[in-house]
Amino acid sequence: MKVKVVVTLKEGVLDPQGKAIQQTLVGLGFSNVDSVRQGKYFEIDVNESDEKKAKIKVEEMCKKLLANLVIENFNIL
Amino acid sequence: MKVKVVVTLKEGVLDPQGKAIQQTLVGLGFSNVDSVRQGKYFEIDVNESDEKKAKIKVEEMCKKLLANLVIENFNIL
Amino acid sequence: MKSSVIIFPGSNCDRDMDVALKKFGFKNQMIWHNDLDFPKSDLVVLPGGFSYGDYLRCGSIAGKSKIINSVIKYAESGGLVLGICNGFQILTETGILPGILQQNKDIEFICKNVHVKINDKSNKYFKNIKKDILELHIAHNEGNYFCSNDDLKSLEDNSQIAIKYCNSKGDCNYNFNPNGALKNIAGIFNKGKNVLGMMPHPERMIDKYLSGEDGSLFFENLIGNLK
Amino acid sequence: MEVNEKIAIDHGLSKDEFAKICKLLKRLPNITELALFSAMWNEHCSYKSSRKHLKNLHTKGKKVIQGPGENAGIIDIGDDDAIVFKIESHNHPSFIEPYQGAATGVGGIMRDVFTMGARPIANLNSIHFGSPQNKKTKNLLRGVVKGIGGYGNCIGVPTIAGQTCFDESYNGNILVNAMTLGLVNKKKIFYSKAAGINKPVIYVGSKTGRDGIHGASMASAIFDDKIEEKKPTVQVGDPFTEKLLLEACLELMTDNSIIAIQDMGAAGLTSSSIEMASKGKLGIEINLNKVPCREEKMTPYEIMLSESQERMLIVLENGKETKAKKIFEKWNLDFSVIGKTTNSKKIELYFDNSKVADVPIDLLAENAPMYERKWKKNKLPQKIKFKKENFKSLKISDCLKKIISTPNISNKQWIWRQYDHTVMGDTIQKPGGDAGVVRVHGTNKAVAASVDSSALYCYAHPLTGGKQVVCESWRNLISVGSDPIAITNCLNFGNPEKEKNMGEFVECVQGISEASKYLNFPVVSGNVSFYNETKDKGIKPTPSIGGVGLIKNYKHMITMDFKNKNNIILVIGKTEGHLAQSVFAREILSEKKGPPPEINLFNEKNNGESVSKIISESLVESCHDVSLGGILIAISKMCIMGKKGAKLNNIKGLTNKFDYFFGEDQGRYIVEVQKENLNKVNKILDENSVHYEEIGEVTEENLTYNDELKISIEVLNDAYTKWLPNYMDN
Ligand SMILES: Nc1ncnc2c1ncn2[C@@H]1O[C@H](COP(=O)(O)OP(=O)(O)O)[C@@H](O)[C@H]1O
Ligand SMILES: [Mg+2]
Repeated sequence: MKVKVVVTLKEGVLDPQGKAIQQTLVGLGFSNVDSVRQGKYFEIDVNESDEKKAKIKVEEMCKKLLANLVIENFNIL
Repeated sequence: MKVKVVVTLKEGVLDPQGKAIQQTLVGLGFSNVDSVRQGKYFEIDVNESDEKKAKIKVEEMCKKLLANLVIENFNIL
Repeated sequence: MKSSVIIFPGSNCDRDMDVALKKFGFKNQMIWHNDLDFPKSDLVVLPGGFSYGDYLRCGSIAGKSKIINSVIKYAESGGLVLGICNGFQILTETGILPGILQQNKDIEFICKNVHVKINDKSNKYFKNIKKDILELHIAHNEGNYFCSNDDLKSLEDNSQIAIKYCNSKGDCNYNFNPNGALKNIAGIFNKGKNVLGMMPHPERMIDKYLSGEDGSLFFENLIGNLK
Repeated sequence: MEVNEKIAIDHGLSKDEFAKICKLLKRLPNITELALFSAMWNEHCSYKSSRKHLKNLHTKGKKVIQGPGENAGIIDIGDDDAIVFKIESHNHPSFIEPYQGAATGVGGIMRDVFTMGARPIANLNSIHFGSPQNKKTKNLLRGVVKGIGGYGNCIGVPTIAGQTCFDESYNGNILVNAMTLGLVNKKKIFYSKAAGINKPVIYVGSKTGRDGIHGASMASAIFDDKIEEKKPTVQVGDPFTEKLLLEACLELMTDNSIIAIQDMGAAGLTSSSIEMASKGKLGIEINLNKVPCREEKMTPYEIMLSESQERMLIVLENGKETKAKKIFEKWNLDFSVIGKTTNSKKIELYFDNSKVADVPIDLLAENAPMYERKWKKNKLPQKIKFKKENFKSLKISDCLKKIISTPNISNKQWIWRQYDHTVMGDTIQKPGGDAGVVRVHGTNKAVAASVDSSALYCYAHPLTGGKQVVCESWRNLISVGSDPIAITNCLNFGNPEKEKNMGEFVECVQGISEASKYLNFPVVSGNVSFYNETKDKGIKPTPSIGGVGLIKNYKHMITMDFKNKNNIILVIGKTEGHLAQSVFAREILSEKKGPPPEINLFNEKNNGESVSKIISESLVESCHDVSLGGILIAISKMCIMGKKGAKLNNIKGLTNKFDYFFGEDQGRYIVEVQKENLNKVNKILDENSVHYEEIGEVTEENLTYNDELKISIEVLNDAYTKWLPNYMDN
């Protein structure tokens, strides 16, 4: 089954990309964009039919590889 | 209000990063990971209280900047 | 011959390009991205670097800068536009050139010499050039060219593929592909062949003490064709 | 919040230090003031354990324009040109978050250099990892290399050389040392010393966020099991903004608007403002509401301790604000006048219309503690006798293949190919040689730079090790045809509160000092990183030495690849066959004991100067110093690089060929000379009483020695190049 995860920067951690995108959007005329934060999105195909088990595996993957908990949070959708 | 968007590679477009992550996960012992696709995730703070209007704006942003429609799809959550 | 090099925030091969163009006889000027226009030029160059940090997608934000509309108009009127590395990425993001440059297949930045085979000489860039295979230098993280099947077909049908990665003998097979680019594509033209985008940096190979001299050949030939 | 002793201790201050603060202030500090003390009295800013010993370094020389004490050191390279350079550690953050830790390390050292008015022209790095078998090593290496490349490549400064080492003592404490060289006009150097009263103090660059609060104290804290809790102190680097900051600063530096400038590095606004005022013997007043903040409701405490990257503090000439503002706005950077210089000799901070800190500057700076830590002398280990029968079953070719493919000797192209080493169009010697070389743009001059460390030698005997690293740096610079000028040093050590570690530090510094004095190779800048220790296990003492030399005419640069067959190969310097602490002893004989090879400074200098002499007379085709692995490894590398073979002679009076080929005696070079030049070369070497041997000649293919060794260059090349990519792939 497919598990979807979003990894985002923790609050307060600088997001240089988000900042540049926000400024560009304003420059393009989207003047009411107050802020943009960029994160990563993963679709992981796990050979496991039990949803709960699959998600537990993915949680482990996030902790071990996909997210660096120093600066990032993850959220399994 | 905050609008969330996911930008993913179209099917058939090679995802070198996803592939590398998949291989690393298998190397870490997650042997049942069949495939990983990586995408981008955005949280956009739009100064607009009407949800529908905000989403229309964000759709425009995706088309103009956030996604490259040659290889990417976007999905407003 | 007059040339203009456009500087975006984060460009970092602008000086190198300026040095190279002047060395081979161009009267070059540097143009700031926020200007609306550039002076009359025989060649416009989008240099390498990390415009806007390559944030979002490389070249995407620079592709929205003020000067770009003038570049598009100039290209449409047949003016010569050369995009090197990040410049190539910008050209694809603006749609002047088809396709996109994705991350290298090994997801690593690569800095090294490669060989490329010139695929088409019916254009101002490569006409009369004495060699078929050039040794050039690459330095990029996103040089993995990709486009739709339709775009590829049209590139091939119109002979718009400019250069392909190969070995020193000219074999263009996948073993000599440093970044995973479709069909070993290292550079392409627009339909009119006045716009060239390519990943290698000829401006880094302009004397024998550097990585090589085939960059000199490229610029000498180019200015010769413009005279 | 009322400050008490416990809070002070949580800020990394000792009981005694807190008592001293209260006594000096004649009152309790408030929390913001405590923050200032904790930052300024921290090891990282105050050098409280090292200051006493660093004073013994040799720092003077004819070509030294600026020695230690400024953002970076400066040397004169003739005409109006000067080179600004420094090395700095970012060890702890890189262990926690390898990509960002390494990236911000590179960003930090580049700011140190361009803050002095120099355009960065080259980066180098010295990186040390745990054993390759350690589970963490691979990911740390991958992340660090990506981080170094990610930052340097984006800015557009070539990374031209470096050094990579693996040793189990770094399992829990990797080392990431980054070095930058910049080019400046001698007449347009900018310093951090404020001058004049009522001058505007301006803040430029990125906004201030909550990142890295307590970073400076973390840099000096020992890791323990609670490492997780210390995590949020890692910052994210923004190389794009740094590139803008670089260009904007250089643009503002074209006239004399700037009185003083200082980057906000460790301890951010606190150390930059206090150091500028302290150097100028002035006071400074800051309105913290004027500091551009990224996050809401930041407190004075947070603003003062934030280590957000890509920020600078500038004291401007009156009336230049508008001009400066225009430049920074053009580059899309924040600009804010946040205060002014005063004659109070105090730092006075205001927030929401009230005074939140009021501390005499000298209490924070000059009065910072200085400790005479106890230290233990290190005895020279006993000599060991290698038994003849140990060698009986060994074959030279097997030993050669094994040694050349060990992690510490094998080729590091996998690393440096990820660094842009050719941007700026002046790199004439890429990574892979003895030193990286870049031309001084638009001139005939070139600058060579190398970075070296020898933790095994330093661990076996710190005094010898300290000397050895300096000598190795000197040799690397000579080998590429440059005149060595000066060094920078990054002193990575364990816990200074332990006598053993402190002893290692003291004696390494002494060794560095002796060698640099003897070789007239002064130290102009540097950095100390203590507390490289996890759960009581410290790293081996690891001073990294970054050396810089000048080539007057870049066309005379030398590389190490063999050039032409029939040329003669000379070994310069005497070979005694010292095997203890060598790679051969460790890898082939599993012997880790014994003293490191001795350093004879007289020979070192004489040999080096003689090699320089024959190079300057254009008598040398290629040159390489003999370092790890000994003569045979050095010659093999020259074969591999030049795609040539070599035929080695029977060595006269040779007792044991393993000693000869794999011994790591110091002060030696391999040079390739054309036959017709041999007499001239011999004459110069004889005149200088240099010991040398003709060991063989360059051939078209195969490396051979009598009938005992015949190995093709392809096989050698495979052995040399495959280890790292294979390791990273699996
Ligand atoms: N981390 C690194 N970054 C850049 N270059 C490196 C790095 N590690 C090693 N190198 C390059 O690899 C080459 C070999 O390094 P080293 O074994 O220390 O050289 P030697 O012992 O011959 O002085 C050098 O040219 C060095 O610049
Ligand atoms: Mg060397």
